[in-house]
Amino acid sequence: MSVSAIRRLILTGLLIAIGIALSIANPTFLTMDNLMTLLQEASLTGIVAIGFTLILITAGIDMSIGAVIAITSMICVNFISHTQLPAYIYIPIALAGGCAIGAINGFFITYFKLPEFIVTLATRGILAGLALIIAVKDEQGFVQNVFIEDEVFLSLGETVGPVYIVTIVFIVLAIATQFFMKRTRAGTNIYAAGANPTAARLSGINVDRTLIGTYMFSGFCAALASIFLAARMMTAMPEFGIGSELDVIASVVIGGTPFTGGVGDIWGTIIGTLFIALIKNGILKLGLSPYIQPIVIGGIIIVTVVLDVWYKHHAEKKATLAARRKAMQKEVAA
Amino acid sequence: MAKAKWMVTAAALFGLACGAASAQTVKIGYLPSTVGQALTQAWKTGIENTLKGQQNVSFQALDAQMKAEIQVTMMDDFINQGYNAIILQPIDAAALTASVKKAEGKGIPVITLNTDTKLPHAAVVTMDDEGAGYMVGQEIGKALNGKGNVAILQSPPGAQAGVEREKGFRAAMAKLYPDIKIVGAQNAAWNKDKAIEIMNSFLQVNKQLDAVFAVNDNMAEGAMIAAESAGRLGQIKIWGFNGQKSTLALIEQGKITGTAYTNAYDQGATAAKVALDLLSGAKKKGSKTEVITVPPFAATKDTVAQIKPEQRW
Amino acid sequence: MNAKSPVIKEHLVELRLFGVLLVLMVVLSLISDRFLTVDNLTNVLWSVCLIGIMTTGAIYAPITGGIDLSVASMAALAGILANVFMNVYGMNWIVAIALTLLIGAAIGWLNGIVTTKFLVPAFIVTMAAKTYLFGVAMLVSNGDQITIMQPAPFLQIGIGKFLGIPIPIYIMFALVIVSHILLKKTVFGRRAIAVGANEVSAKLTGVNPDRTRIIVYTISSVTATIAGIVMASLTQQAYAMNATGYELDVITAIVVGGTSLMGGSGSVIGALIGAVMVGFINNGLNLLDMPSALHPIATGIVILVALIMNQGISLPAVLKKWFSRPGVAEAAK
Amino acid sequence: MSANSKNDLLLECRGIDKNYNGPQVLDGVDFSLRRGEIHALVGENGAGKSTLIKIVTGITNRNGGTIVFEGHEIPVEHSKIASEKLGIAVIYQELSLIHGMTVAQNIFLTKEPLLAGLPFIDIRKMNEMAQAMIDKYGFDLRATDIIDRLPIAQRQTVEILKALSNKASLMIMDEPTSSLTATESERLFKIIRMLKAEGITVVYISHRMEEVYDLSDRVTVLRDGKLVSVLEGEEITPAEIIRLMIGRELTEDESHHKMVKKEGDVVLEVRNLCSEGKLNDVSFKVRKGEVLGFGGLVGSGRTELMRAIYGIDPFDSGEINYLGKPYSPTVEKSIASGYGFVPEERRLQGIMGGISITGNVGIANLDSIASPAGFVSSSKELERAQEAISILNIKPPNPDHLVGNLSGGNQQKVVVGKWLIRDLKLLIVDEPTVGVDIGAKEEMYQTIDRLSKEGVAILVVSSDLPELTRLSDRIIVLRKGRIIKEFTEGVVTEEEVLRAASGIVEGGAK
Repeated sequence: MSVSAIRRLILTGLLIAIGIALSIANPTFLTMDNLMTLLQEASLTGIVAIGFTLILITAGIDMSIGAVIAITSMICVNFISHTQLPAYIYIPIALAGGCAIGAINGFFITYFKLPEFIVTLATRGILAGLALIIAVKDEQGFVQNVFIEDEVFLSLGETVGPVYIVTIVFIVLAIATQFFMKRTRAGTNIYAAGANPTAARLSGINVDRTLIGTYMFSGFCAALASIFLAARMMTAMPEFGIGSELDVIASVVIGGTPFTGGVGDIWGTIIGTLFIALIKNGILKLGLSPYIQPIVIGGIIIVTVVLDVWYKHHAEKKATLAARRKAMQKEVAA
Repeated sequence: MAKAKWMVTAAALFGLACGAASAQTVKIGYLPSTVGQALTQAWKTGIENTLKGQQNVSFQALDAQMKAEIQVTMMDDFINQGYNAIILQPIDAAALTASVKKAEGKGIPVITLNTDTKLPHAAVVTMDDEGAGYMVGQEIGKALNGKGNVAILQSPPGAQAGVEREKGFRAAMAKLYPDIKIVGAQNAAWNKDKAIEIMNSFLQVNKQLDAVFAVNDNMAEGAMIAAESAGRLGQIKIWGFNGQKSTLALIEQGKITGTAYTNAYDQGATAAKVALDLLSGAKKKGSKTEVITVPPFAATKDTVAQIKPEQRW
Repeated sequence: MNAKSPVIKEHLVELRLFGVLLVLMVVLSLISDRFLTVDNLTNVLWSVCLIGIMTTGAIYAPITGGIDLSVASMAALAGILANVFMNVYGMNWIVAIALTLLIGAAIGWLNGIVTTKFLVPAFIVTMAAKTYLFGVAMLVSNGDQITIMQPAPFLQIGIGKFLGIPIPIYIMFALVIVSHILLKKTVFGRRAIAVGANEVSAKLTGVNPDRTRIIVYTISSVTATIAGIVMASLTQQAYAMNATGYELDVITAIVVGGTSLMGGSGSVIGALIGAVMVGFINNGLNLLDMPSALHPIATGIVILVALIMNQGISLPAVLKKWFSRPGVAEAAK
Repeated sequence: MSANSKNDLLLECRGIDKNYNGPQVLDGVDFSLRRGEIHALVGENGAGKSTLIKIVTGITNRNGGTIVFEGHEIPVEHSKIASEKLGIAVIYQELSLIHGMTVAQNIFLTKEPLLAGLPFIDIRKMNEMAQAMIDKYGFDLRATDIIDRLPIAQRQTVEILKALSNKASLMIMDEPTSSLTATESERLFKIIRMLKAEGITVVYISHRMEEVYDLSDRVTVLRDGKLVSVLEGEEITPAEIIRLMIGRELTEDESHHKMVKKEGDVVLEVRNLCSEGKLNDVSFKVRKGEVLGFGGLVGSGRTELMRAIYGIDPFDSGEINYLGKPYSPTVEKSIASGYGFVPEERRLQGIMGGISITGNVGIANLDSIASPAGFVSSSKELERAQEAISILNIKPPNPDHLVGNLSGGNQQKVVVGKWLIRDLKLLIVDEPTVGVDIGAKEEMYQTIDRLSKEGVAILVVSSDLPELTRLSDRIIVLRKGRIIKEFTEGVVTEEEVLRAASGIVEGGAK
């Protein structure tokens, strides 16, 4: 069994253990409603996390996702309050906007060879500002958060049976992406571009285009999440999602996708997202003082990653040692 | 047949469980925009003092960290945990309406503080930000007897409470004192050191600046520091909003001109009382939101003495 | 002790940035007649001094190829701790500051230990630190906005003036000089750069990367603490939510200042200029009473422009790139 | 060339010009390849070999000249992908494989077999096809092996498979043996001949003349971007090639070297060094002024031994005496007490590419350029750098030059140079001349000779047997982490060393 598989099992086990502990600590944890809201939370982060996983696989980073969420929601409310267009027209437009932003990020990163972190940090600022500028204003020019009444749009915040639509979308997107990464050439190219760009180029992969594509997908995911967020809250705010980057990053990294690129997959990200969502949801059940909660969350994140990294390191050491011994036996045989 | 029986028992048990639960404790949740603010702290104290008297009432406060998304999540959590009443300071009216609707739909009365939401709910205990802003406008107008330059230290665009206050203030200026010029309005993000920075640039641009209205006390104190270090504190009337202890002290020292004070303890207590009454059935929930207004009080050097120590938060 | 090699060559980046800064100043002074006044410039420096102070230490993380996102929370915590020591335990203000610095150092050291010994990416470690430090700050301050009324000498740190210039500015410049010397003229500086440039090679030439990194994060945290103390004194307030989001401003300043996040190079003075540049732009927008929405936009654009400049990319080169086939052109390397 | 050979030309380049907006890298070079021949392309670094290859493979565009492949003209605006379609494949010095992927994935990257009519990869089919190819050539590989765990030599075979899967009719190998042991090289040559037999043309770039001599049907020699000559059949001899390459004869003592016993006092003594899975009871002495060579296959524990002595990796048991005293090495201590260490992988372990020569030299000499208080004197640092530059005549002699932009040879000089300016007692050199051109190689050898004359004890690890025999006063051969043979005095032939290394030893280990 591969190292990553074992790690995943451990994490899943941990997930379940915490779940059980929580449901003992507080009976209301294990109610349908709560679990569904938990999933809803996880899905909102998770959709963004899927795009972000691909970014990490290319050894990049995208700090602008939060701002993309903000501006997308602003685009939507502008359509809603200034036009009569139906949702199935302006939602695709908004999503396209997300892709466009990703394309811009990718453009600066690939053509100017700029570090991803800073480029996306810059676009983050620019988008956050733009979101405020295009935000719907009242007659005195004050930003005013529209209470969305567009039925079609709001229906996205609804549930099918007990399950929220966003959760279903998250699962579908996750499976599709995983399949895409493992079973299509484009997906393989992303791994290649992340593991060893030079080699990828030599093998005839257009790395730049691959990267731009990845950032577009990340933008798309953020935009998608934004729409569900707005639908859930029945409004859109220019500060939506800003600052949520760190949650997303934590989810993906705990899911076992490293910053070094070339490895990682969506299953891990799903587990990671659930993990963070579970902690965030569970912590509210323990009746802790709100001051202690960030300490616990930060602590758990760091401990988990420390253990994870330690285990991975340990396992690899063992593997290489074994390999060396095997090689020597081979030499004997030869 | 057997199935039916089984279901009945189950239902019975469930009912029993619920009954037991409700008989035991009443859970009241408090969800301010952020726990890290003098105002929300004072509300908390007010609420807790009221609930102390009651036996078998449990109380939990959560921190929405100034983010509407998070506040909505936490509303959901209160609902899912079957809290019996929620005292909420909505970060944004529109953003929280959905959750409030959901709670009320589940029969959980929601009492909002200061900011109302778009749909009717149990009650709103408000100091009426807009009205108080208007009052500050009047005070400054009087003090400048109708002419001069005024600057505003704003809250972040879209932060409703701040916007209401500024609207009220501007309304007063427009209506009563057309000769007073609003020479600048900048966002200091509720934040003291940002307020210092921006106040500095106000002082740079306006060689003659007569008054500053900061939409919360924190920023007012920042403005004060800047004005003081520029040696122009004397010529500038600085008005804050909320009336937290530290600011009242500064008013007594004459460093800050005034602030729109509300007795946040009372406000919190009132909210708690409403909640309890609704739960005990002493009060019936109306079809539309019951509005309880806590009148703002213009605290200045002359009037601040009327605020007793135990009313200061 | 002084470099005999031409100063110009050694400080090319700094000089170029300074040129840009001058251009910016000219433009701003054309836009607003209030800009180019001693008072205003002083104020700008005063307002960037917190970022500036943090930058002087935080810059070492990128130089070694890492990053420190915990500086802002650290600063907030520092202010609170200092206040607790002074006004709860009634310590002498100097003792209190010393103690606070000690704690700051300890936390930085912890960050360093976790990144090096437990091999966790600095990004995650400091991100988590940012979260739990905020929590600690909330816990210690009980979430209050504590106004610091005394001791008077402590308050002077932030708002006191010497020769008409606020003391924080002196502190900032002092730290910049110290940090600059530390980076360019000491063994530690050389080692930090080496670790960032090629860790393995550095290790094989007798540099201990782990030790170096631990020191780096300690320094970063200490300067953050200093910034926090200055801020507490400046705002006369101990408050967990002060300085939120400053870590990104710090990184912005560092990068605009010509330090690459890839490690192996860095310029303290550049970072200072970067911070001042951003400060100028915000100040300019304030003077013109522009809506606050423009601030992040302006900053973002400055970052991009500065980056592209630091890459030394000229327009013809860019055009050439655009018309050549991407990918293939680079395959050579 | 005769008329009939003319018409079976696979590739014909005429008057190729190339200048990277500035220096003329290629100047009217003609280069032609016949079907199914093994053609060596030789020349010192900077002679234009790689540029020529890049042009042929479409990585860079030529400024002038014509290229005809399989009868049709190749346009100036050409691309790597296009040339691959034509059937031109390159095996690079830095292997172009993707870590974390399986052998099969690497072989079929960007041309994975798809499920019928769908854009989805058919993984099973892919693995089967890969395995089929592997078996065809009888490599010991599995299609599902992850690349990361394979030794260099096997990765190279994957590269070759990758090329074959492109139906390549021309395969270009850039320094394929540079990081292979003798046995592995032999295996590679077998493969190359196999390819030839299949009618595939192989272009072979190497600095190792013996290989060129053994292997090639024709040799094209480049010097300073110009075609010097094309040798064929009898004309191909190592001496001749080298003469043409560097334009001068190599003198006898440069190419041959008799081992002599050195009588200096012992600098380093290692006793019964053991390290789990790496080293097994290794003991030896090295004396003042002695060059002790270490032979053996890759993975025989040579590098591990050096690292242990230097203090990078801890060892389980055994003891080390240094200058007569018991010594437990750590890198800092070793450097302080007169060690120098030139690691195996220059780019990854040796240089700091992003930093100037000054910086690279300085970091190893902090003790001598910094005050006790820890302040560095830039002027002293600069002096040390200039010293290093002048001792080894590093080109360009500009201390501010970024090491990353230097040629391989000069980079290696920097790595060595930063130690030479110290008061050196023991120098450890692991693969001194990998990827270094003939000229620089000679300089490196002379440097090592000079150091030994100055009384420095030197440990040399090398897979390049002529080099090993040329340099060493004594040769220890390691195998599976233990000393299996030691050659002292007299002349040792490469064959002897090779046979010891591969375990064919009369009387077995001593």
